[in-house]
Amino acid sequence: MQVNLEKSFPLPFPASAAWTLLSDLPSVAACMPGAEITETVDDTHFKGKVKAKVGPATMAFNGEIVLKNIDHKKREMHMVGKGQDSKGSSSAELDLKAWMLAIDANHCELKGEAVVTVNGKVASLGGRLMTQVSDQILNQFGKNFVERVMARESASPENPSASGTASPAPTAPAKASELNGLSFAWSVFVGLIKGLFSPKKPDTH
Amino acid sequence: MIPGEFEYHAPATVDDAIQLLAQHPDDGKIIAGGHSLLPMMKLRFAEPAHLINIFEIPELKGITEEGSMLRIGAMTTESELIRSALINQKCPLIVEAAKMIADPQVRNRGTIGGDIAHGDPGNDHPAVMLALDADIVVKGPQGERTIAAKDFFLGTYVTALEPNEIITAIRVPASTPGTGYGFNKLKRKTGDFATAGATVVLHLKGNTCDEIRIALTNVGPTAFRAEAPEALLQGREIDDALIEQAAIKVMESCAPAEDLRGDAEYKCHMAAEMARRSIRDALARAKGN
Amino acid sequence: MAKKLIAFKLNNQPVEVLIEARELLVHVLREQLAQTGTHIGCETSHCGACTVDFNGESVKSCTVLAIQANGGEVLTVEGLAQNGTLHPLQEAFMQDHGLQCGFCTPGMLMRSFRFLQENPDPTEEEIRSGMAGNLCRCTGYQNIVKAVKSAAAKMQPA
Amino acid sequence: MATTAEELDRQALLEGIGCSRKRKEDPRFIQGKGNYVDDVKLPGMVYADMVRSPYAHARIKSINKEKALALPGVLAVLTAEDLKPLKLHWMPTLAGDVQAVLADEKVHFQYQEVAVVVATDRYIAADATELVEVEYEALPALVDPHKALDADAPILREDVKEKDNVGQGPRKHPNHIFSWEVGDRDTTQSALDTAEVVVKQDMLYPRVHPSPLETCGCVASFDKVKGQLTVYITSQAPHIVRTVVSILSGVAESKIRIISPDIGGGFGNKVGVYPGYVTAIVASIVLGTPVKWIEDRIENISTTAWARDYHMTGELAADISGRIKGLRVNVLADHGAFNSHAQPTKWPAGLFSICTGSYDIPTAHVKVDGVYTNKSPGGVAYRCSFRVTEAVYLIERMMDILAQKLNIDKAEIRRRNFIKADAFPYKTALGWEVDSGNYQAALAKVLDAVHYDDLRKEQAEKRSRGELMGIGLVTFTEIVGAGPSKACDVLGVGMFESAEIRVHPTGSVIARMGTISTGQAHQTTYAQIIATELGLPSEDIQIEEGDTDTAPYGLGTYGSRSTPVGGAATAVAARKIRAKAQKIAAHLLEVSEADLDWDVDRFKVKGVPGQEKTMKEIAWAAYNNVPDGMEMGLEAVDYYDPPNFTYPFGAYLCVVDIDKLTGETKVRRFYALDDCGTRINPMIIEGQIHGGLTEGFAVAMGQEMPYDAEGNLLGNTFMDYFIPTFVETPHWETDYTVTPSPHHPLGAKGVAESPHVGSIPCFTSAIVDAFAHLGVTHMDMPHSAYRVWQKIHELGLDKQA
Repeated sequence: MQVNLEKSFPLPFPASAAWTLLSDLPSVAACMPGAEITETVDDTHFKGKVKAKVGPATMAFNGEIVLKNIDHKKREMHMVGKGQDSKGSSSAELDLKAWMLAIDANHCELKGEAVVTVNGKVASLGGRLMTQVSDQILNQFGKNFVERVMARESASPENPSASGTASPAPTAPAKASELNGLSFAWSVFVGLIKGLFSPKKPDTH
Repeated sequence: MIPGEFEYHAPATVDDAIQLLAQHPDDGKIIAGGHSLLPMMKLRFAEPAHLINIFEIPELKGITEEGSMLRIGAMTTESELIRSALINQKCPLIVEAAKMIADPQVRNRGTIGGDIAHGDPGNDHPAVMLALDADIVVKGPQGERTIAAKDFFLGTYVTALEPNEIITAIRVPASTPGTGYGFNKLKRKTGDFATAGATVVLHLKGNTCDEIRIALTNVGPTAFRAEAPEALLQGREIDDALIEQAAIKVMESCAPAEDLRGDAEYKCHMAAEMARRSIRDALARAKGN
Repeated sequence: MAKKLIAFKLNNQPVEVLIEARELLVHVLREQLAQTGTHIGCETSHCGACTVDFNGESVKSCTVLAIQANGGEVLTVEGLAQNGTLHPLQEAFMQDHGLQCGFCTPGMLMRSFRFLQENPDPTEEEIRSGMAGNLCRCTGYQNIVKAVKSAAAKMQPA
Repeated sequence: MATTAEELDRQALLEGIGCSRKRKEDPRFIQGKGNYVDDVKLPGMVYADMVRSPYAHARIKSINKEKALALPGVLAVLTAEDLKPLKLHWMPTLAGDVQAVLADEKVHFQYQEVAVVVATDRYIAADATELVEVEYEALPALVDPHKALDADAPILREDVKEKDNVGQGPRKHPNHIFSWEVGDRDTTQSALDTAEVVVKQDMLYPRVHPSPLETCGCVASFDKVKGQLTVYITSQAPHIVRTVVSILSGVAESKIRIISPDIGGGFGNKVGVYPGYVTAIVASIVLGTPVKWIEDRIENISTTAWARDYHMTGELAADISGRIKGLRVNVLADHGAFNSHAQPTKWPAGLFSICTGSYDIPTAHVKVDGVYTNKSPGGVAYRCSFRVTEAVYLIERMMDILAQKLNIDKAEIRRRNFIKADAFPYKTALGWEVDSGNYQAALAKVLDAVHYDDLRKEQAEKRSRGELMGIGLVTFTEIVGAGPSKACDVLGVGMFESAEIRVHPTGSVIARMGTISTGQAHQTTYAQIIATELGLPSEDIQIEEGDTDTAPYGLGTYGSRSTPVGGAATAVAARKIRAKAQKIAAHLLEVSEADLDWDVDRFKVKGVPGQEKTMKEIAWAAYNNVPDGMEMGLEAVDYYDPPNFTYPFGAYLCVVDIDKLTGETKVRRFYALDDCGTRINPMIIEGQIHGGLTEGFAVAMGQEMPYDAEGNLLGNTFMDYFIPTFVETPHWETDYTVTPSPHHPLGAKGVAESPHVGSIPCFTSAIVDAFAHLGVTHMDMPHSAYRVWQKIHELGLDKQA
């Protein structure tokens, strides 16, 4: 089954700064909850694994990531990751197009279009929750991405807002973690993203 | 359908259970009645290495009155809720909801604490807890804390419960004069999750609704309060026209995912219809109280 | 994984059995204790074919771990007849044609056995909701309702 | 025929035909002493479990068994490569195609069998399935049968890509299986061209699964020393299984023993031969130890045989008075990945051409095209005779649609088109000879019983208030009892049925049949037939079936064939015994045979009161005092090849109320009148009807097997797949008329499937009727609240004041 999601995460940084992170696939992968690049085959091909923990359920996928396209000018990237779960009973694919949209000199948005395709047992039995879970995982990704950019930028000497101030040492980049492990911060984040994307309004005649 | 291997623990006390959970932070899992977790384990979606059974812990059982509140032990089963004279008298909404959950055998094992902790948007107690403005009492290595229901449900399978904590009890206010409730759940058949559900608790002062909570089931990533229709009805004399306006606002607040139960449009409409019915039921009961 | 010895009462007889923690009660009853009357139909706690009486309540034994039965009391369909006399429900199921292929029957009997103790004089509607956790593909339920009702009448104290 | 009180008393003691005898099967079932396949435990038995494909369509790049084999307790992991040397990696299907036993290079549907693991217990086997590493290359899945024959459709079956025939005639595309046509194309075309009125409707009969409460499974036990194979199996056709296993394995049929013990419901799901059975047998032969394979519910719904999936277009030509002039039907049949549907071999669309129904239709034409898709293989009769449910649904929907078009009441349009009671036997335009019927009488009785006119008045009132009430009506004709061997065979074996009856010296009886009960209580009802025929009490008659070592060869129980064919064989075998008994009686009474009258349980000398021999006395004499030249003993065998099918019929009426705001349907009333000819056990008939109606309700109101675009089956547990509980199931009212079959020895026709076949279009008729005043003519199943609400919403009926 397939879930189509559109995402948008605002960042208080210039698009160019955020693009640095988005154009580095291993960093992007590290923002994906539970994901990890295990092998760089070449510039556009990687091997990796994802351990998705959703409530009591855990699934581990091993697979490949292909960077289909990267356009530094337009600040666009397109990657496809696909894998099979270690038990051989399910498979998942994430087709992600992401780009940085400049809002003004100091603000941008991370925009994303994701198509999540799952096959096997997880599609047959988990369909009821697939949209919501995919949505949450992508939100977590967005949150991790934002945090990483923030951490990087506030640590960066070129960043005018960071340099020369006595701000405390930047927090370490958020560890790409399993979904459930971050619930303490979740409510805050839910507040942050509320209203930024709203579900399709039903026809209410 | 056979679960993977695990080590089984049956702690005698909550503290023992918390200690076990601390010892197995990554691969320990609490089991209550098991009717959500065991099927997931049999499908091999969940494979905890340590299963900590709290179903039998005596301190997690029992229903008591604490002033104007009722304290329900987390391991109280749905059947025990239905049978409880105290709950029937002081908080009949819970009885009505419990009766609509699954089937008799499952209700003998399913617990209110398990239903809440699981974080499934299709579970029924979360909306009931939201509508009742309940408190969830949890305990961890740092001791006990109380989380308001409105702060508890964060997403699909995501709650404010820390991985090292256990729900020990639920505290709900006993019903007062002028309070009415409504619980309506549309389901395809016995044993199914709600296609959409709406729980309403309101209070009338004279004919004016001075307090109302509308909580929805299975039309978002988690159970949630529909604040816009609440705001609309709060402080008003509720009539059919107002209920209709509220129903539209209920619909607008929903963000359901399509599944075999229906598409988003259907579910939004059903949430609205369940809300209409629950508001009407609640009004009638409040007037009768 | 090390096996554990558990002990419980099965049909009023003490039994001991060595099990893995993950073994389901229904498997232990059927395979280790040779009580094959309890059946497996859906494995997701929907069909009720595996219903047994556990500590005075109906449960679906496909969704209970055997280890949870340690120290408890389990009654299966094999224990329903007493001293060679059939339970009134067993008689009623035969009399009212409450079974066909027989696969759901043990679960139906065990659930109705407990249900009639919870509600000794049920209406048809109460029987239907009280038995809602048990599926039957053959009978259309109508004769099962009839059987439970007639058994209830027979079991009423005179 | 018994007439006097004394005769009636003696007759009652027999508990024969017409008696609501209590079931002989019940004592074991109510005490938990049934013996189902999963209850079988043999010494040294080990367990098989399947590794299955997560993909609907993929190429298998590699399979690595090492980790699985390293798990303690794992005895074997078998793949197609292992079966190849035995030529068992593919097996023939009943329809002339082949089906992969274990996926050979490609998988063609989600959950397809890829490897089988055998281990010392079922827990280890389950663990090991996760350790078998299979590498796949996903291929585009073909899910929509309407796209199967597109030029750019993915080719599914590379193994038969080049073949111009896969067993059921020429084909026109690699994804095409067959085209089958019957009837007169030209006269039908001209009827449609010249008719005053034509109605046309597309309709989908969705794919549904019979889901008996017991899943499929087997215990295979190969005795290396004796070279004998014994298989306990959930099969509705054990003798056919033996033949197939013999052909596949090369083991002589006499060295194979197939036992169908107690079966926990079949409904068509247990007709086929499945990869699980074959691999368990192979594993037992390889390992020399008994192997048990029991599927779980997910496997049952996802991989073993389903029913229907007929995409139908009906066209009716009629005159302005509603008199039908012709019928044309085109069907696209989705057969899944392998053509393993279970029909009599020469009938690629089963008996679908019974679709002219209860009506006198002068000309008709039917065309059915079967195609492959990336879905599980199947296409069985789910509680119906072969494709008859689809046929009845088609014609009954078309009748309603025609009535609506002409603004004629749906009861009246049926009356105007019925085959008249005096027109039987009636030859249909598509070639069937309907044996007997009285449709007018059946319909009239139902309409009277429910006060039809009052219902219509009530409906008119409700409509004026904006409420949705629907009245469904169906007058169906079934075709059951396959079948005359000139028309029907399975793998070349004619579809006869058999009975072997042996009367012991003391007058008790053992009888064995080639059928197998899956809940129909053959032990009870066959004994009743013999009791009436032989005048011996049912209580003393032991019935055995299901063991191929002892039972005579039979084709099994499906398509309502037990009573029409097996019951006939039983009656005829009993009559052979009675004929011999008459000779013995004549000998004992020293009269000629012609001087004897049969009287309930004895032969009496005509006109000489007191000169008589009871059947019990004759039985004793059969073993010590027979006429010169006669063999001793009292037994007979009959292989009954029916001269025709039987044609049960019925009239059903359904009343529904629909909640406009949720789409929920309440079946307020369902009145089912069935005519199955002679009634052998009314209690059991009524029970069968309740069950059939309930399964019909399930199909009409909620069952479906939804596949997503990638070919994943969504909803393959009882959480999603609709099995109604006590709460959802309506209360049923039953009634009957009796129109015996003229060619059946007992006049019986078969009954268990009629209520399923008849009720499904009746529910649709009622639901559509609730919207008929708004111009709605058809709605596809399932009529779930969601789908009904969509119609309500589309029509704007849910608008709040």
